Amino acid sequence: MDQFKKLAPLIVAFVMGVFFGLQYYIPHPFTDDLLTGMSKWFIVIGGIAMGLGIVSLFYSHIYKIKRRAPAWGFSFVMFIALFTMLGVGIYCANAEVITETGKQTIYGWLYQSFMVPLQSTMFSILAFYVASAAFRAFRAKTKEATLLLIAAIIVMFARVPMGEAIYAQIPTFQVGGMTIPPTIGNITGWIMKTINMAAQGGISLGICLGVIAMSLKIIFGIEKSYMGSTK
Amino acid sequence: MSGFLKKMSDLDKRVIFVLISLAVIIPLLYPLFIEINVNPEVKAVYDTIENLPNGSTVFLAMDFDPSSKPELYPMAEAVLRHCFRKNHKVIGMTFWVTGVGLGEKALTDIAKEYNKEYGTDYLYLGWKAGGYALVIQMGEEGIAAAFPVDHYGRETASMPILQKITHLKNIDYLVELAAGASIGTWYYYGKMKYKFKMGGGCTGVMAASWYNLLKIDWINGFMGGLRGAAEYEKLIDKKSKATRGMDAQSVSHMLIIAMIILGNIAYFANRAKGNK
Amino acid sequence: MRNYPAMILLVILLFLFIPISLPAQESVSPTPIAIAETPSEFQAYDTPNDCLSNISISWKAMSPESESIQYVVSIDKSADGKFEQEADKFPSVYNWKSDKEWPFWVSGTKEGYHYVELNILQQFPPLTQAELNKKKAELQKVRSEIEKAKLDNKDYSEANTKKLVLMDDLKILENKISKEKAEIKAKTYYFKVTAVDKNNQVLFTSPVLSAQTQNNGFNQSLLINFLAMIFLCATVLWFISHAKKNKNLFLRRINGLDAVEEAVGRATEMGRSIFYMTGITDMSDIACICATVILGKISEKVAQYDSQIKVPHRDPIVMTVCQEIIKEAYIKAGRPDAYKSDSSFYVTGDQFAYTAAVNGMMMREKPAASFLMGSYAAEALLLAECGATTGAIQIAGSDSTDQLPFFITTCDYTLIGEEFYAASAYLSREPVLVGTLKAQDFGKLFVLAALVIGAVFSLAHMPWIIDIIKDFS
Amino acid sequence: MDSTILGGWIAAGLTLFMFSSLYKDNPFYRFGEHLYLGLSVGYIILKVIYANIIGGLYKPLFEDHQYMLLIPTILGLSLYTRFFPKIAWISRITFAFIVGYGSGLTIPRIIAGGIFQQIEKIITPLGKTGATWWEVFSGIVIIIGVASVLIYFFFSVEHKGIINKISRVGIYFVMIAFGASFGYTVMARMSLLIGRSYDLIEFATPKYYYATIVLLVLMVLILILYESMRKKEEGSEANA
Repeated sequence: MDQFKKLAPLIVAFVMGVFFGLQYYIPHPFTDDLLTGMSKWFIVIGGIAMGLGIVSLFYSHIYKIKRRAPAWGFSFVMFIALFTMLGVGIYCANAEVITETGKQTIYGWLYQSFMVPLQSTMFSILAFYVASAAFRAFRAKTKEATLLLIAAIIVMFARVPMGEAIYAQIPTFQVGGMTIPPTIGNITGWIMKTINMAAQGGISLGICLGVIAMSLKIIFGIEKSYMGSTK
Repeated sequence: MSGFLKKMSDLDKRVIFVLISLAVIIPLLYPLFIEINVNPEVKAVYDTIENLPNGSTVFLAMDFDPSSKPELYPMAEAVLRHCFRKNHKVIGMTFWVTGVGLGEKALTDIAKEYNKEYGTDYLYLGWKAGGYALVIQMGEEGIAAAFPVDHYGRETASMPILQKITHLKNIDYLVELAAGASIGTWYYYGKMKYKFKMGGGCTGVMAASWYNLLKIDWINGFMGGLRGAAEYEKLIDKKSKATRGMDAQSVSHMLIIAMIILGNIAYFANRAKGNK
Repeated sequence: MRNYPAMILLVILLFLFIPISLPAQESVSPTPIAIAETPSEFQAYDTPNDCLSNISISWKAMSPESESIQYVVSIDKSADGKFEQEADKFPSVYNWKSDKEWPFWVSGTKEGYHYVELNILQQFPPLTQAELNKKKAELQKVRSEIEKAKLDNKDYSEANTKKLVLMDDLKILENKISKEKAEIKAKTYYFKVTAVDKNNQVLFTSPVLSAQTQNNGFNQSLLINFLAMIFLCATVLWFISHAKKNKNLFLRRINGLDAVEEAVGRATEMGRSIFYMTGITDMSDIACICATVILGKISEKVAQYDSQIKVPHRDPIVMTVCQEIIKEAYIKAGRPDAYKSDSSFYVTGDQFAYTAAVNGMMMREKPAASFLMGSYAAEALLLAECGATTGAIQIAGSDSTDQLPFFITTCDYTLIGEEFYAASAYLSREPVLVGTLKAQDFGKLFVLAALVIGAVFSLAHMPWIIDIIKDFS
Repeated sequence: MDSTILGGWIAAGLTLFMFSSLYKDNPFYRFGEHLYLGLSVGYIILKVIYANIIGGLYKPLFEDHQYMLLIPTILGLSLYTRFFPKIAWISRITFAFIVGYGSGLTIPRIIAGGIFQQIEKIITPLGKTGATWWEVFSGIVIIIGVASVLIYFFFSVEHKGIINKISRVGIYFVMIAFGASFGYTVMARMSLLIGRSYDLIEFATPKYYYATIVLLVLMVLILILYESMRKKEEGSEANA
């Protein structure tokens, strides 16, 4: 029995891996229906697995309330918010808007008034963090860091009207149909279309090989730590 | 001076946050109106509306919602100001249920500015489920058939604006402000069949892909992101939200560049002092 | 590195001159007619790379060709039939073989050849098709009745039974129709191509062609992709067996991974926790699997140093897998009792609510080290910058190329793309895993060679060579 | 106080709560964080019930008799064997099912979509008819960049001699590219903050009864009070 316990998942992973690896090359309609069928299956598995998440969340917060851990009051806030959203949602039958009239339901109002501002505010904090990260990280300590810093400054400078206006002051002259110095838009355009594409290309080619190697390790059961206990 | 440099190199990040918020809020309240040069694709939209004979009809599809309001709402206001100044009639509509309030606010605010009359000078159809089916219906059976009642529930068939402009083929120009992929719906089910001219505006992140739409002439011009809106505001020389937004972009970018340079000067100064 | 170049050249030559035999057909000599050069090389064969009921017909274009001269392709069930059924009619300037998205080893020479595809089932539709469509319409009507009844909550049980009966009828009909289709597909059909001028005067008739549809088991256009997969599998397996024999393979330093030991040690000294994030994707994504595998290696060190690891999650299944992995790591390190089951816990599925919660935890607990592994979206900078400001040593590893610039600027060490995938082999140093790194290197060498050779051919304006690495899916 | 005014006050309050985390962790941020956590989990549970369970499982299984859906149901339920150590190994079959599917599906698509398309995208512009010398030069620069980045990532080769020089070139390409894409996205991040600032300014107008200003002042006062109270507490603890 022990042998079966260890081998069963490996066999399942191997069979699934080989089958869905070869499915790509077989034009038979059956294999395509299987793909759409499989995505439906994962909707079901994902839905059922949600219970595990809820158990873990409730366990950690109820434990905090029972233990009167510091600031346990906030776990209460979390539960109240959770059950209000859930209750109102079920009351409005998961409809944010009444389809005929286009009128907003309470659930829709709750979503628009609470979730949208919270999400867009968290998103906009990125602007602050971009500035503090730039200030702290762009130090010309090494040759590479200097290149990073110069490229960032050029692109930032070129993207805004003030940058364009300042750059336009530099006199340009024609050399054989080419204006020297080229407009700042062309410079950043060239950096993004050539240097950036080359680096992204090189990195993603490497990633592809890494992904293939990792997938093969999983299918052939060489990498099986995702299954945890081998006892 | 060296005290200042010392403090500069490991500046408390909260000072940076305060500076960034000032760099954004001040230009929004007191704009600097920094010159912006206009790109040809934005000028094309402006010229189309400018060259339409006075009193023609522009259909404004505002397919966006609060998440992309900063970039697309100023475009709606700028296009509406331009249309009302040219006494064009405007019909507004949206595919995004979450953005129906924004469209209504833009239309009523700007209409009040040019004291236009609802029903004769402008009309807001609002939102209705149906997607491309609505476009087909507006083309085949007519706008009043697709939207028997407008956003406010008033009956549309009797409205003066829809007497002459009954079907999609009668409109002179369609402006599609898109946060998603609804331009495809307006092209395949609208422009391809009823041959009206089409232009529009999109978020900054989509701007690159909309250049191909220009090449395969789905659209004759478009505004890309906040910058596109600011360029249009310059064209109708009514600098408002987008231009202030671009000022804030300029100031905040220059602030970050300045801080990086100062940080490096401080770094090198301390290092020089360090190994002296 | 000595025997690599020879092997690569051999493999590339193999690819260039693969003796792929085109499907065998007989070609017939043309009958002379007034036109300067009559159409020739008529071929009719089953359309490759599909399991539909399609027959392809191709022939060399005649000259002159113009809008006014039309080709008519007619079909018949027997060789000496009257060929009245017109399958396709088009002006002779259209329908070229070069429009077809096929590599050269499937299409043969493309320039100057006409190409037409006929669907046998459309030419001779099965009889029960009409009945099937009627039944489907009926079922749709009953379904909408049930929906309406549900809305104004009237009783719809009677309509429901009607629906189930209809569904059973549909099943029977579907079996019947698929049998009929198989019969139709199994027969051989006969084709004739005639060139007619404006007033339907026949200028030229082709000899009778015949062909039969087959289900192609393999999509030939993807041949190179298939060979590449087999080649990479063989490389990986060969290097793994090779690695078992000689253990000490050289691996260059990746400073991000050397810092793991230091980070975990620091956490123990300061008595503070370690945060580990597995990214935005779920268990079916390789980046997430790789993140959980690295978690296994790192939690072994955490167990040895008796430190404390926290893994907040967005996906319940990834959370369960990580609980299993951490428990196993503690057992392997010989400290099963120190394992705390709540070290891997669920936070929320929403991207920014997760970020707000994790940032809050980091600000309050001020972790000594934080690991950001896997794929990330916009929240990468939020998590990394907040971790940086709480003073933690940050090691990131990701394959999201558009978030790597933010990891580079905010984290102490960043594993870029492939380094992230190599991390598990590096940390465990098991010969088998190190073997796969050698395979990846070999793969890179191969990609490099393909790139350079492709560039040379492309510069020399020989585009047909690019078919080899084109994606025809 | 119709719903838009109330909506304005809520939006302004929540925005200021979340921005307060920039100052430091404080009760307002903690409140906003837990509120957002609860709302988002409630929202997800709702979607799971209506889309996954009812839409994806109950309707097709019981109304349309798609009995094949019993298999994923069993696989999903098997995850709950985690709570019974003796039979916990069954859940690993579901892990293997998902992980195997992901690995198998990826390989051919990564070869086609990743490797082949990437190489094709790099080499086709070189052969474009009528390509100007500048385009060919840029094409060659791209090939040099990609080649040197690939060589930088070699694991089993010591970085010395010619290999070291090439990988240095590779790293320079990577650094310029990362610096450029960092600078490129600053504008997009800034426009998010500009959007929030517009809303905050709008909520500070008389129409919304100066919501932003009132809430900001209140928050600052409460924080000052909270800080001094905590200091007094620490002070008394220290000498107690």
